[in-house]
Amino acid sequence: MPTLKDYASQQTAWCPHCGNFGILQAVKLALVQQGLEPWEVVLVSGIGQAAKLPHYLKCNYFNGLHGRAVPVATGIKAANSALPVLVTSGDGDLYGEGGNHLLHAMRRNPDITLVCHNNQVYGLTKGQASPTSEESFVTKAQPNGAHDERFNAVALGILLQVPFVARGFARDLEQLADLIAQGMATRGLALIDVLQECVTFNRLNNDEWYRQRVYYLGEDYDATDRAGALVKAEEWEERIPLGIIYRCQREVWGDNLPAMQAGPLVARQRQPREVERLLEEFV
Amino acid sequence: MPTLKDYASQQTAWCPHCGNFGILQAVKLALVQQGLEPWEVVLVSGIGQAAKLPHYLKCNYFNGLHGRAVPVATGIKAANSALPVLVTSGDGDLYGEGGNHLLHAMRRNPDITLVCHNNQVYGLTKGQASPTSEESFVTKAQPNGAHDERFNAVALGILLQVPFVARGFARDLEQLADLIAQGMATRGLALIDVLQECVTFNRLNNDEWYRQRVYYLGEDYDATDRAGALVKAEEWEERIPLGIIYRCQREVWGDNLPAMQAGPLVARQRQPREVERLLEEFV
Amino acid sequence: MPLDLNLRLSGEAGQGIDTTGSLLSKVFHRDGYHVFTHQDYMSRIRGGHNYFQIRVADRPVEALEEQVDLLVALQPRDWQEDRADLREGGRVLTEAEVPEDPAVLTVPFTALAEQAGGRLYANTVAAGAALALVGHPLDTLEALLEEQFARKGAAVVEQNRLATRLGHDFVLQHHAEAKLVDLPLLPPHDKLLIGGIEALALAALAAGVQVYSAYPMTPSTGILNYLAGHAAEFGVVVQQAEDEIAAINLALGASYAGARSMVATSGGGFALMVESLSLAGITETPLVLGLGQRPGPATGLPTRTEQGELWFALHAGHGEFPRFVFAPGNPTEAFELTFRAFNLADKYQTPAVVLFDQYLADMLMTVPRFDFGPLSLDRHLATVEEIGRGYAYARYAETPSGVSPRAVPGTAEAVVEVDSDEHDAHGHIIEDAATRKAMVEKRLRKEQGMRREIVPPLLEGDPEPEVLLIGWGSTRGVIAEALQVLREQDVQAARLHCSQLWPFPAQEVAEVLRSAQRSFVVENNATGQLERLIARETRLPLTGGVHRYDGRPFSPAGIVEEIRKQI
Amino acid sequence: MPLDLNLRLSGEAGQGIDTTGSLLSKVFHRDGYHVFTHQDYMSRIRGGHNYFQIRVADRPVEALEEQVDLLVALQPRDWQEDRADLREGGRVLTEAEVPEDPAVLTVPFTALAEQAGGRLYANTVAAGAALALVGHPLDTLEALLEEQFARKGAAVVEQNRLATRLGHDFVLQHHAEAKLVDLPLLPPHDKLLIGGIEALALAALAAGVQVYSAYPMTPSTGILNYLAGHAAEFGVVVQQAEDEIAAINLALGASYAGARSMVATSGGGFALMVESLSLAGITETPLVLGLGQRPGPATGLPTRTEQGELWFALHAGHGEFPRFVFAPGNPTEAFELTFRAFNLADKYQTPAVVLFDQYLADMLMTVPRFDFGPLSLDRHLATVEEIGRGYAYARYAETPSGVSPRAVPGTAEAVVEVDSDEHDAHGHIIEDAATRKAMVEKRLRKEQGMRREIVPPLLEGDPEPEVLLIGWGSTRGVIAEALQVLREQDVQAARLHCSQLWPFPAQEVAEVLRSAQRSFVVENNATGQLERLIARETRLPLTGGVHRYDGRPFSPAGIVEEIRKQI
Ligand SMILES: Cc1ncc(C[n+]2csc(CCOP(=O)(O)OP(=O)(O)O)c2C)c(N)n1
Ligand SMILES: Cc1ncc(C[n+]2csc(CCOP(=O)(O)OP(=O)(O)O)c2C)c(N)n1
Ligand code: SF4
Ligand code: SF4
Ligand SMILES: [Mg+2]
Ligand SMILES: [Mg+2]
Repeated sequence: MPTLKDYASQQTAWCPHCGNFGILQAVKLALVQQGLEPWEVVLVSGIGQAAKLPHYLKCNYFNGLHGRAVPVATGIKAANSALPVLVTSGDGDLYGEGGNHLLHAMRRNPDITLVCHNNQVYGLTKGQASPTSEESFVTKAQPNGAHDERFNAVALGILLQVPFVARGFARDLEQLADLIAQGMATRGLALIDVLQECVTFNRLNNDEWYRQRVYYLGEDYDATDRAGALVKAEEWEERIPLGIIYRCQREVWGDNLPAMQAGPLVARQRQPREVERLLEEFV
Repeated sequence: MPTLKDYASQQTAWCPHCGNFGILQAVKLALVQQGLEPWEVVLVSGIGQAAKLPHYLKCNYFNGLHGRAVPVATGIKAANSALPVLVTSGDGDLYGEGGNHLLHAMRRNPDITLVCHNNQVYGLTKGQASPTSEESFVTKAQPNGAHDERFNAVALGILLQVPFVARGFARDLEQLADLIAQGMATRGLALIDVLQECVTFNRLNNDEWYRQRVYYLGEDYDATDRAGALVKAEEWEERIPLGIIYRCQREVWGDNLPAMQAGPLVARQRQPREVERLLEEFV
Repeated sequence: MPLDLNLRLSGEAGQGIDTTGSLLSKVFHRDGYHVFTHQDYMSRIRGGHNYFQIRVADRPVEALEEQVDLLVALQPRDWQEDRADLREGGRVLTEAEVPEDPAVLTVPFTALAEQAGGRLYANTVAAGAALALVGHPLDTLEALLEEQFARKGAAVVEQNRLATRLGHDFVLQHHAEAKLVDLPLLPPHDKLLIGGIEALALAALAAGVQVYSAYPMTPSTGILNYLAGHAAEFGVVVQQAEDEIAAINLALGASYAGARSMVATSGGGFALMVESLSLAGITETPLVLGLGQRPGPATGLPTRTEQGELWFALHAGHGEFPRFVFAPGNPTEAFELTFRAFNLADKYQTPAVVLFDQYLADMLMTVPRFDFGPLSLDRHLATVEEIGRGYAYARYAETPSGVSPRAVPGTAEAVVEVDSDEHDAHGHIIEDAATRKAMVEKRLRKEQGMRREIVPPLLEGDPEPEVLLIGWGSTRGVIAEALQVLREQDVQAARLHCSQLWPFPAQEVAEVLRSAQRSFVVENNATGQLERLIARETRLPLTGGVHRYDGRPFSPAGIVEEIRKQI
Repeated sequence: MPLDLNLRLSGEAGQGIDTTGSLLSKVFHRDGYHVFTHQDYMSRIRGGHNYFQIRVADRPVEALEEQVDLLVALQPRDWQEDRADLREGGRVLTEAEVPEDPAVLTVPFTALAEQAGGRLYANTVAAGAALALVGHPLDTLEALLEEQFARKGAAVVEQNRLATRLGHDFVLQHHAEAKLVDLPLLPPHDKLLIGGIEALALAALAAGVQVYSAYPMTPSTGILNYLAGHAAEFGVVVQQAEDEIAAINLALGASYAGARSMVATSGGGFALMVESLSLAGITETPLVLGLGQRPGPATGLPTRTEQGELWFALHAGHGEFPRFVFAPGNPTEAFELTFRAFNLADKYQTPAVVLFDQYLADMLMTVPRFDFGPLSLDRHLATVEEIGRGYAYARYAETPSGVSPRAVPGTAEAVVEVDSDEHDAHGHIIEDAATRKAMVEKRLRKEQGMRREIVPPLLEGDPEPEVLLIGWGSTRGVIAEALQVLREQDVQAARLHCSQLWPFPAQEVAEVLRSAQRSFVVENNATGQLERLIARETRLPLTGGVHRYDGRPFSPAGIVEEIRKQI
């Protein structure tokens, strides 16, 4: 059985006390919990502070372009449906630049798990508003505040019936690890929006701000009730629920594609000759 | 007062009986109803059959790239907030290629009106599935059907609190014209998703299919009730409601930008000299 | 006199002229002739004015001619539009009554179609009528109709047959004296009648493509359709993505995970893929990209042809990285070079662009049967020894060739780490100058190997020509025919066809240029793209260029005329 | 001996070395010196190893030097990293105890800072210490601290002042004998100390930019910040978009509607804008695009410098259309050429790219005050007569220059119709060959006018040089200094600086090349991009290239050494 030590890797380049450390640890815990060896899982990320995560644990990874993690992850799944694929990236990456891919992945429902490090800011580029910034968030690029309505990916996931929609908190590793493991165990798309403090550029939504608001959804909460889940998803100003907010079952992308039904594509090899019979059409 | 005749323009290149004719007529009616002269309004479109609409009436237009009508429209508004801006484009254009812009325009809430010709297919490229295609829709590119979940822009608009969200039907010109005029009269974003028959490539969602399902929302329907509107928005399989499905009030993009508060930017001219004082910072 | 007959079917979009055109082409092809066809159509689904033109010959032909011998105008309203292209002595078949024009023969297509079973058979009537006028038997056409409509039931087949016969007999009865020629059955051959798009898609299947993702865009959509049609049979994931950026990233993810992957699009879609092309470059992920050019900028003329994106293909993407750029000249080359692109992309772990255009995509041509004998699928993946165990594997290990052993994720005790940031041998993000320098050099060093595998340009004609015609991509055939004409006119001439544009065969081209008195690059663009590439790579002067940029392809006569003006 | 002192502040990200570096630079600048600074920093927010280097001279300087006279290492852990760059006789100020190294002077930055009011004043202590070691008074530093911190309250100002004095006095007390030099107050000048980014942003404001839209990306983010900071004051809509595609389309919409518009980004973001660049081309919509190069491919080294996107900028976009490509070499040129780009984009209704890079973006340089006198804002909009009434106006009317009178929507009795499809004079979609041909020619004809306005390359040095150094963009200053060195070493040498790359001044460059015995292009890239452009445009051979592609800028000494190797 793999242990946390097997996942040891490079030094991080994050600021001390950054919420990303918690997410990194939770990812490792979740992988160990699932008994996955580093070579048995693929991490995919875009660009940003969050997106550096795959560098900081030993694993297969594809650290691609800003905003493009989701289609890359889908492609990996297309090629090798047996590989668990985990996307770890930032709110700017997944919800801003990558918004179209998120929207359509929700419709498509590939079997991948998305962990969004939602620090409500663009960290790596030094503190511009992100799609999840509060309206009152003032930055050098937004001297009058970030006026666009705060984007709520959890609510969108519920609207579009993503099979697993959760909200985690980077300071609660245990719960977060559990959410990630459950997301990965879910067939189909799983979205975990993680509240993550950026100690350097987001002085508004700091740890205290989050701690004052977060609470855990109780045993009695019914995550399969879509209307109720939508209401929960929109709690924010005063209280922010943590946990699995929504669950449902839906056809998974690939199950409906003949090519993928026969197991991982990469395990199969074709020969040019097999194709020759198609020439008859052109004779 | 302008009349329909003032809007006469080129011959269309659409197929006979295409639903687009109804939308074209409704757009003209709506403009005339509002007493707008052809030079007083701007139409913006992307690429597709729907997106050719601006060519078929006399008006200012920017017929740009596939998927990019919304940011162009926003830019026009930035430059000249006094100009009414109407986007007319297809479901592939606005919801597929342009999905990210739609998502973020809904957050931003610029004062533009979007008319989506929703024929549930890519018409101009000869019949592939669009984001709004039914799962059972079989095409050359989707021989096993379009598996991705049908995209519901009306529901998304409600979730993201778009000030005016409506569904129209290309065969009911009068109602459609009225919806467009009301959308344009609304400050902020207006989305009108129009059921439009593609007689050539969509044999599934043909006129009969729509006629069997559509009905008009009654007087008693409360478009300001968001939860109720969401339920209405998701009616589809058996009955499809037409009319204004959702209304709300929200801060409009530009109202919060100092530069736009002082009226149309294009009316102002700066002189290089005014900027010279900024040099002092660098002395 | 060799036989060389040009036949044009014209009508509105939606009248089925492409179906009928393909059928007639196949009739002649099956009956032993060589066929070359091309289409001219508008960006609309119904109405307008389109045509399908078929050249029939008793020897190989590889270009269109502008003048036609027989014009079948399905749309009575606007047959005059095509009249100008009628050769002296040619004939027009139309429904319109044109008492004054001796070249025009009236055939009541619609009435006869109704007699056969309905108005929609009008084009089948026309096909029968056309065959009668060129003295060709109906048998093959009837057999093809049976093949094509069998699944629609016997009645449909029978009605189609009847329609052809009605058209045929009407001409024999009323216009027997106008017959243009007698085209007998020739000995059958085993050649293919295939278009550029199908050849490209077939090559992808032969090369074992496993993931194809795309967003529809003319003229590449045919590849999507063809592969989707065969996806279940050959185990291909064919995914229509939400946009082109998703398409290429999906393909790159799949390629990273070990699947042979491809995308195809047109200039506008390729533009959206440019950032990810650069991603393929730095991550060293193999990928084949089909780029179907059409007249730009932006939307331009979506259904027409141009060679306006050579420089774009050469330099798309930020930063410096190696790539292949191929430009097949006909369906045979489309098959061979696309296949080659897959193997070379894998071998050098780099993107390979296959440049084509609407003209190549849509042309149908009688070509020798594709030879599957020599085809082998070379994946160039790391061996077990190269991978080792204990996580020793390094995706970007330094090697003399610049090519590192490539493993795929899911390999025991190895992690495959790829990064769009600059990285070390393990794929870990770095910032130091020395590692950066070494990685730039490793990537660019791959070009040395790539250069050794350049597809040499094709040279034909007089060894020390007065006139050298140079071309690339889809103008291959038309330049070949223009060359023939020039030589028949006693001009000492030769032609040079480049089907690989990068790495560029600079030395070979320079040598040929030096041997020629005057050299002209013939290009379907306005700015002389190959001309400027030759300038950069050889520093040699050229005499001039022959350009066409109105969205239409060249004809041999057009080229000859232009050359004559310039010499 | 002219005074030329190099001072490096190094430390972790987050330690404020950029603030302190800027302050010290400003001290010398205000006190009459010429200053040139550059930064070396990692793509991280805290930790790592960064530095800020300041060159102080008593005459204009325009390049960095690799060796430093004074190294202030704020991070005791890794001052050794920089030690290698210390010049013979140089000094290190650090907190670490290094008993063995005579060059190293220990100053308890942290302890003194705590004495002044808190650890965060450590860098202010260091600034004071540094000034002591170079014999410069504290007054200007104190004045600047007051300016900078006044809004934080008197206590903060006082604590900062105290910190500088503590550092200063400590050095005078303990290391007086180690003083490097005496830098007296010089007569003050009215020059600017400004960076490339600020110069670019200022030019945009001066040119009346009304809409600026962008998505953050190093090294262009500074423009976004600068313009956002002045948006209210000058009436600019500064919009951070959801992605780069939105950014450019928003700007194009605004430009269409009559606003002066600009976007800026880096290679990866530019890649995403490529399709829309082509849209600007066919719709003839003016747009200024800032392209801040950084080492690629893909994410590459995000905070470092490279000149790897010249060819990309030249040919980005599908189809053929005219464009301007400028590449300013220093803040002054950044100001002048960006301003010019706005006027020319409007005049020729075409996109204008301003190529810069991280090095230019971040360099601070003492430059003459920008001259606003000659600046005028030329919008080149259609006159009332040209527009007419009764909807006679045609956006793409045929003209000899190719430039059509441009009206904006909202003009009475005129509609402004623009289309990404090929179109006629009115902007209506067309498909016919003749109109297409005419429109291609109209657009390309604009290049004739554009060529007449080329910014000529700058030539300096011996008239018939043995060695000609050629460069473009941000290497302007460093090549100028390398030239000086070569000439001081009695090499007959000259330099040619190109700050406009397209349309390219081919004739001028060719002439200069012909006058030189040996020519070298000095470029911050691996493949010789200007070298190849010169090859294409002049067909003349060059002797060689000097390349650096490790993400770091050239130093004059580095260039000279390389040239010496090659001659
Ligand atoms: C195409 C492109 N645009 C912009 C950037 C610059 N960029 C890098 S990271 C980033 C934002 C990161 O924000 P987020 O995803 O929230 O990650 P965080 O740093 O906050 O973890 C941006 C805009 C880029 N690398 N590529
Ligand atoms: C970047 C880009 N990708 C693809 C295309 C090709 N294309 C043109 S129209 C279209 C789809 C149109 O569908 P829709 O928006 O639904 O319009 P419709 O024709 O159905 O009215 C596509 C994919 C394009 N023009 N540009
Ligand atoms: S900038 Fe913010 S998100 Fe990035 S590492 Fe620092 S604290 Fe974390
Ligand atoms: S293809 Fe469909 S959408 Fe397009 S014009 Fe024809 S009927 Fe209308
Ligand atoms: Mg973030
Ligand atoms: Mg559609």
